[in-house]
Amino acid sequence: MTKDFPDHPDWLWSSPEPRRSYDVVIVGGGGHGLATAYYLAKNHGITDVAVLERGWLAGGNMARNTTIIRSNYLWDESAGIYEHALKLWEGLEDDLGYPILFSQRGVLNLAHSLQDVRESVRRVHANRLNGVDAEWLTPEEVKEVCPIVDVSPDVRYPVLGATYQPRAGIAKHDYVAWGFARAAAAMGVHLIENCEVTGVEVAGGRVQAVQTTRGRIAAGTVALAAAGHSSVVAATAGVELPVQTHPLQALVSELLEPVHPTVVMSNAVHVYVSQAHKGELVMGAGIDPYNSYRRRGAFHIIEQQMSAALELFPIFARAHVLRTWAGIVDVTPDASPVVGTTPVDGLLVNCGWGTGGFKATPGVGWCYAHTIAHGEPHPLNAPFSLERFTTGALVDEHGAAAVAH
Amino acid sequence: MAERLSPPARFTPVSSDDLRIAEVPFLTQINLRVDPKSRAAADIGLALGAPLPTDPGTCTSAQADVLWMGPDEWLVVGERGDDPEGTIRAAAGTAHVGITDVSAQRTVISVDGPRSRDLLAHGCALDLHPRVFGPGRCAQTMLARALVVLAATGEEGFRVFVRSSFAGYLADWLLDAAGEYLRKGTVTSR
Amino acid sequence: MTSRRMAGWQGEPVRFRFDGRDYEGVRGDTLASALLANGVRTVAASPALGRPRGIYAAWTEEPNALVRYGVEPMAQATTLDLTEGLDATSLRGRGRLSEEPDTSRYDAVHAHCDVLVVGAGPAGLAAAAAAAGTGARVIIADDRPVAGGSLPDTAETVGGVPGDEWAATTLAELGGRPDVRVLSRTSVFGYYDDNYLVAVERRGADAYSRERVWRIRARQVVLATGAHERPIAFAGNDRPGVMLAGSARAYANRHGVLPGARAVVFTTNDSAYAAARDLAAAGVEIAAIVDTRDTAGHAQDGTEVLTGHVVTAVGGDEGVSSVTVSGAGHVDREIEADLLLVSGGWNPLVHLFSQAGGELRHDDATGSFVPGPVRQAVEVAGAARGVFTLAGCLEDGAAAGARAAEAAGFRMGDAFRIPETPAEEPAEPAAHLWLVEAADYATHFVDLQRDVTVADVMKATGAGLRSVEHVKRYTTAGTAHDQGKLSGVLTSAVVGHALGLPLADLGTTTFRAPYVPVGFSTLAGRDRGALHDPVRTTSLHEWHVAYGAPFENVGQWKRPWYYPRAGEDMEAAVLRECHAVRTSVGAMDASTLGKIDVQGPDAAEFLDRLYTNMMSTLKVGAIRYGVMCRPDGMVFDDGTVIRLADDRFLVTTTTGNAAAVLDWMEEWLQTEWPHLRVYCTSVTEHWATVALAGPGSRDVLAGLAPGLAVDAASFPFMTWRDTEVAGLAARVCRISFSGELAYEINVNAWDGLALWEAVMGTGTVTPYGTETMHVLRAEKGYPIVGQDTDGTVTPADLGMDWVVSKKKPDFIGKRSFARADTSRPDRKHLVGLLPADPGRLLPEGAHLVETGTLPEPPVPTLGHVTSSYRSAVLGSTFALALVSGGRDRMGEELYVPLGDELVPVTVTSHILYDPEGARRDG
Amino acid sequence: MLLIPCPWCGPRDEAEFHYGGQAHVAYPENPAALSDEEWARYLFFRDNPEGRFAERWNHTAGCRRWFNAVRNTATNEIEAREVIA
Ligand SMILES: Cc1cc2nc3c(=O)[nH]c(=O)nc-3n(C[C@H](O)[C@H](O)[C@H](O)COP(=O)(O)OP(=O)(O)OC[C@H]3O[C@@H](n4cnc5c(N)ncnc54)[C@H](O)[C@@H]3O)c2cc1C
Ligand SMILES: NC(=O)c1ccc[n+]([C@@H]2O[C@H](COP(=O)([O-])OP(=O)(O)OC[C@H]3O[C@@H](n4cnc5c(N)ncnc54)[C@H](O)[C@@H]3O)[C@@H](O)[C@H]2O)c1
Ligand SMILES: Cc1cc2nc3c(=O)[nH]c(=O)nc-3n(C[C@H](O)[C@H](O)[C@H](O)COP(=O)(O)O)c2cc1C
Ligand SMILES: [Zn+2]
Repeated sequence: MTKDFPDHPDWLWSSPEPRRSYDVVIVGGGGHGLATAYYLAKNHGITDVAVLERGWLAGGNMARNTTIIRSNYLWDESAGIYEHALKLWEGLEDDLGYPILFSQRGVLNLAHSLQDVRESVRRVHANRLNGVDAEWLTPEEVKEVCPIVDVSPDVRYPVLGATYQPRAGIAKHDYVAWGFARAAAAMGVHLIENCEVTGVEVAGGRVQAVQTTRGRIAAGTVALAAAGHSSVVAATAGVELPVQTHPLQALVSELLEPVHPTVVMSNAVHVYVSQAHKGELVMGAGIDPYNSYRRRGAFHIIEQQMSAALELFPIFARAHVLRTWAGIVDVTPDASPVVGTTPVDGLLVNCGWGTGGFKATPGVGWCYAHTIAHGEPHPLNAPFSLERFTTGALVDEHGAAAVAH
Repeated sequence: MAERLSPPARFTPVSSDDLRIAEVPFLTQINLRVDPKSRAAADIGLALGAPLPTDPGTCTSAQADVLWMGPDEWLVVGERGDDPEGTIRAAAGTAHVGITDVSAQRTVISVDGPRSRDLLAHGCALDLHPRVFGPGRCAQTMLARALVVLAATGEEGFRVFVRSSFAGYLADWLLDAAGEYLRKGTVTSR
Repeated sequence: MTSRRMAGWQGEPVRFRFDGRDYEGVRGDTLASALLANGVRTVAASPALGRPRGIYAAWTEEPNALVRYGVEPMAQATTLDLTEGLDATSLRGRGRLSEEPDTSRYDAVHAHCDVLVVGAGPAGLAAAAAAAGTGARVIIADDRPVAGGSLPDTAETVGGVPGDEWAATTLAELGGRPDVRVLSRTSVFGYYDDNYLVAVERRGADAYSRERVWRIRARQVVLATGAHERPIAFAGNDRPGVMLAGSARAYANRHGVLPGARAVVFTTNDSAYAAARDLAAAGVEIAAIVDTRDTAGHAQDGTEVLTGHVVTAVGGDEGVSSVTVSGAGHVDREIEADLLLVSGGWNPLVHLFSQAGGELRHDDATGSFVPGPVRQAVEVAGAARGVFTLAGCLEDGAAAGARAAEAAGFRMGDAFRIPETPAEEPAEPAAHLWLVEAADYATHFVDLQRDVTVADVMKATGAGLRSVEHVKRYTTAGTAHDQGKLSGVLTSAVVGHALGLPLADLGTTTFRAPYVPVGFSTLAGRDRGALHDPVRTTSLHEWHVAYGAPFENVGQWKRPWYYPRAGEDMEAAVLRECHAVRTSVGAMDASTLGKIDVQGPDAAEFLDRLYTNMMSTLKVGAIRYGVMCRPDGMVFDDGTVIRLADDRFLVTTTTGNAAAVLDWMEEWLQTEWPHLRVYCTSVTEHWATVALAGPGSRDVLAGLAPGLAVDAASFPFMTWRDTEVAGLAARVCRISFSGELAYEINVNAWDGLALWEAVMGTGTVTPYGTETMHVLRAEKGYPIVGQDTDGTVTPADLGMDWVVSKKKPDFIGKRSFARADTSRPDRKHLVGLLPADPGRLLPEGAHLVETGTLPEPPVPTLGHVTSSYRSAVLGSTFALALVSGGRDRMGEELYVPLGDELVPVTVTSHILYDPEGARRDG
Repeated sequence: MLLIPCPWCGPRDEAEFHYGGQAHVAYPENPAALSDEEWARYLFFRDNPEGRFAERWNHTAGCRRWFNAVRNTATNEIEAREVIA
């Protein structure tokens, strides 16, 4: 097997039989569920915890995302939680004792119109006030950071500049999940695969247990971390979520010798691409417009993606698409997550990360564990309550056109 | 007074044994909205010389070409200088109809010849097989990345109605795609 | 080097280079067959371990022989046509992108059919012939250059003639039918919902397009894609000289190439005996057949068969030199050989079926995964569903083709007559062996292309992994260029072995498009460069180009940004244009504004519901500015509304929102208010619009429109007139986006250029672009939706309470104004900013803070600069900004942090110029 | 590329349509009478089932008509559709 990679540990996790009751049941063994379990054990000493996963561990969006990590979000609330996550990423490999190949190679967000430029500069200034490293680069500077981007004026939507976050980057998604899983399992958390939660039992306004394909499991707290399936699980407890589920596609090329030193994202031309550690170009494609739980998108979206990619990167012309796939993502009206309490006592929710929750994994795990342990939100996730839809205090990363990945 | 100009004026007609592409500018076009079951619809049909086509995707041709655009919407196309608007207004009287002159909204590109279907198939997802989309058929659809109204004018002839702001794009696209079918006996003329 | 071409094999010579050395092959070769013919055994080093690797297979399943050539970063030597002068270099796992531009053209075609047949082997040809006989429209696609699927590999006869001949004739006949399309060298690589399939046709460097994507919508699909031979994991199974038995047979029969001189055959089933026979006939010495079963198949007389044996070691570093075989109760034997042919049975090619949503079923008889239930309209025929005899495949294909045609509505026409095939020997049941057990699994390779061994798989299962998906990701097996065509099921089987679970329970990893790698530029097709996204232009575009205007991209539109004169930079040009409008007269192309004709008895009522202000009270002949909100109360669009008649309005929208506003109107009309009698029609491009602005505009208009009374009393602000301008039928609106006396002249778009030229012909009018328009409107505090708003801004935030009707019981967005957050006093308001230093231009997007020294982050922001310009008329720079509680901060000093500096600014009204509106009447 | 059956134009490629989300969510009779919670529900909360889903489509590149369809979000199969009258 590819030997230019650090070796995996010889032990990852075991597969215990589920017990009949836990203090905390986490529904969904993706990155968020696993990180939450880890910080519950580590920060709060809560280890009577089960993470229930309907399929194979971290086989949902965690296995499917383009691994972009950055914290240069527009609004203070977003910057707060993503920057917290980024700081955790910076120490995560040591913390977990697992090579997660976190590579701070920087992220460029390209601007292609005067309106893009305004929004980008706005974000750079907001980021600086929030202590997030951010720069505005001219096209020439873009070329220095990423020589293969075509910054000439004669493309359909020329590059007018870019925001740059040097501390941003990518990590190896599976290793991140396995690192959290291993560390949580080592502290006594039960990781239970092939265990689908089919119902949440509520009595007297309080959560009692979950029904699963492996039997009923009682729980003091049930914490959802089911990403695209959040609505389905929450509905069994009578809780409605402002979330719609859509396929989001990605693709990889064959392994190539290094050509792409950083991460490039373009909202207007719809490209985001990096070259992963092995050498494959990893590229995100668009979101399919309709609700669907199929982990597959439509092909014309890939075709458009390729046309967009070649506008910016003519050198990719003869690269090949090796594999395409999709995850199903949970999209909220304001493109910001929902993390906090629900009208049901003991039922907590973490969802709505849509196209961009990988980067938040350690940050949200940290805050969600706090919320579970204290029964109320951590200050960093307090703005991301369900109530904001009633008051109107949205954290509108959509409206502000900041990119969500 | 300066001469009238159609936006894709830079578009040079091309023709070969297999394919002919040219612009047909300055046609009169009226967008007509009316309840197909209404008296006004019948009267308008009478005035235009043929009932308004109510089968989706069909067109009739009498005093003007009438293209089905939707269940209560038609595009009435006359030759340059025709006045179907007057005819329609007179027939509709005071009934609730929508009559809008959209003559300059779209221009028309004609695509003719044995390879016309092959050319359009590069950018149009409709099944253009003669059994499915023969003379008398029309459709609003996409051609490449432009919205068009496509009408089959003959066994191997089509009219492509395209919004004038997209006409330059579409002309470029058509010429690029047509290259393959223009090798035999190509003539370009102004 | 010795030629390994069969004696007497004819072919036109083709010269080529490989890794810097010159060779010769023949036309019809692949690079792989030509290399083998030249005796080249080692064609690559393995990616991680650097082990020598040889050609292992003969088509798309090849894991080892990857090369790059020209601008192509990675290709399989086994599928690459040998062409004169080909200069290829071997790869070690990774390709290299070329700096040379790819000058080829690519395109796509949509196609429709009643029956799509994938695969032109015996099953596919029979299916296509049977379907075509009914009159159904048929497409048959096959990825190979030559018809017949595996027939040319096996040299079997069909209908008494060689299989390839039969196939060529059958395909030619099919191609001659009017409603059949034959696509060769075409790989169907994706199978999507509603029987939508995508294929790539390799048309060649000389074709108009090098590669073409076929987008096929099929009513019925027949998958006749054949099967891949299965490898077996044993020690040293990656040595050059180890090859799939059927592939070696293909090299002999298809290309007249002998991949070795003396071969050991290692098999679990009968198919390798046929391969051995063909190779022997071609001149390869068969040293022994090593059969894992206790009963031998039908070997050629004189061939030694070792039943109940397996291969336990392979000798030779650079390539096979000997093979060690073991069998229970026998002493190990080392057999000299330079070729080791392997057959572990056959895996039906279920990729497309699985992509179609079909479920796979494990078939114990063949030891493979075969098609199970599926919801789409698809049939699977031949080896692709585990039928492994020629006669069976022909029959199966014909039946599937007929069924598919019938399901598409076609009754039997001329029936397809199944051709005769030679009687086949009764087959012995196959054994299912994936792995030769050993103490050490370090050289038992499961994925040659990723250097994954059985030891790696066992490390994964040892670490606690129980899912094949985990093992795939832990080991990377199946993730390379070949996408595990050979290694996928093998990996599952090894996991099963390690965990003691049946293969049937473990299943496979997910099959995903594309079935074969497809080039980025192939998929981009024609949508590149100027055709990447439509460029929209107005009818005045050519003039703007001729006058040297740089263009601003606004959505898909190109809008003239400014018109620099010789020696002017943008700043100078814009100051000059602004000055002209404020002191004299300027003209702008405003044609891109969206225009919607709204007609019907309920049109006024309809607009009352959409706009925040009242439109029903507008008089015919008059114009009103209006704002639309989304139901959440945030500003969505703005523009003017012209009342043309009691029952008719013309609504204008922003350039970027024209389509969205029309869709918005239709949505409400059709889905909520179908009882309203209103029709909406886009007329955006029917009209060309020229904005004439400045104190001199009245005189210019008067000169061009002698029939029009232009004095302020006859033609007041916010009214319109139909008249002739420059002899053209025109509608003139007296509206202003600059605060100056101004008119918008609308004419039929065909007349746009004539109007513009007439305006310019007066000699007094300065053309101005979007930048000047922006400055002028900002001086007057007019917001631009999308620039000064961002989807979080209400009309009240913009200081536009006056545009929000208090009288109407409801309009879209109204309810949201009463929510807690929308009525917060500290919401961000649109205000003006004047920098203390009047020469200092604030960057748009800069933020505002309260204090003159910057605390440690995070620093709460008060808001940001939305628009910022130099103003000739104000003699200063100025900005618009959204500032928390801004209207209560008039006169306050705030700070804009720029780098290390805190730039002081004063908060002012957002209306900085002519707040009394004295200038609009001239 | 789904094949979506426009009630008027017949089956057309998905790319010709605009998705309108859940069907049968009526604009409230009297928004002013709703509580903030009820209004939020109208604004932001929509069903999101895995399975049968009644939803709206607009044939934007064709006849511009809105219609309703029932699609299974687990398989993407459209089971029924209706004209909005
Ligand atoms: C193609 C793609 C690209 C992306 N790119 C990026 C990116 O570049 N950067 C970024 O930050 N984010 C990105 N994202 C988003 C990111 O992947 C997600 O936001 C994030 O992974 C969500 O959290 P998670 O890891 O816990 O989700 P998941 O990994 O999806 O975890 C949820 C888990 O819940 C399980 N589950 C669901 N229902 C049940 C049930 N009833 N019982 C038990 N278990 C259940 C699921 O099987 C799943 O494993 C991308 C997403 C996709 C699909
Ligand atoms: N003796 C055995 O055990 C054994 C095993 C397998 C096959 N066979 C023989 O092989 C033959 C099988 O006939 P068949 O018609 O089923 O298959 P085939 O292998 O003859 O033909 C399939 C064709 O489809 C092509 N193809 C595969 N995937 C494709 C794709 N995605 N796009 C385009 N083309 C694609 C293949 O390259 C091939 O040309 C029979 O003669 C059978 O006897 C024998
Ligand atoms: C960052 C990243 C890199 C990947 N690289 C490869 C790769 O090199 N080869 C490959 O076959 N798949 C690669 N994949 C895709 C996976 O094989 C797989 O498609 C994805 O995890 C979704 O799972 P599924 O296709 O099994 O549903 C990659 C995925 C991600 C997220
Ligand atoms: Zn329609």
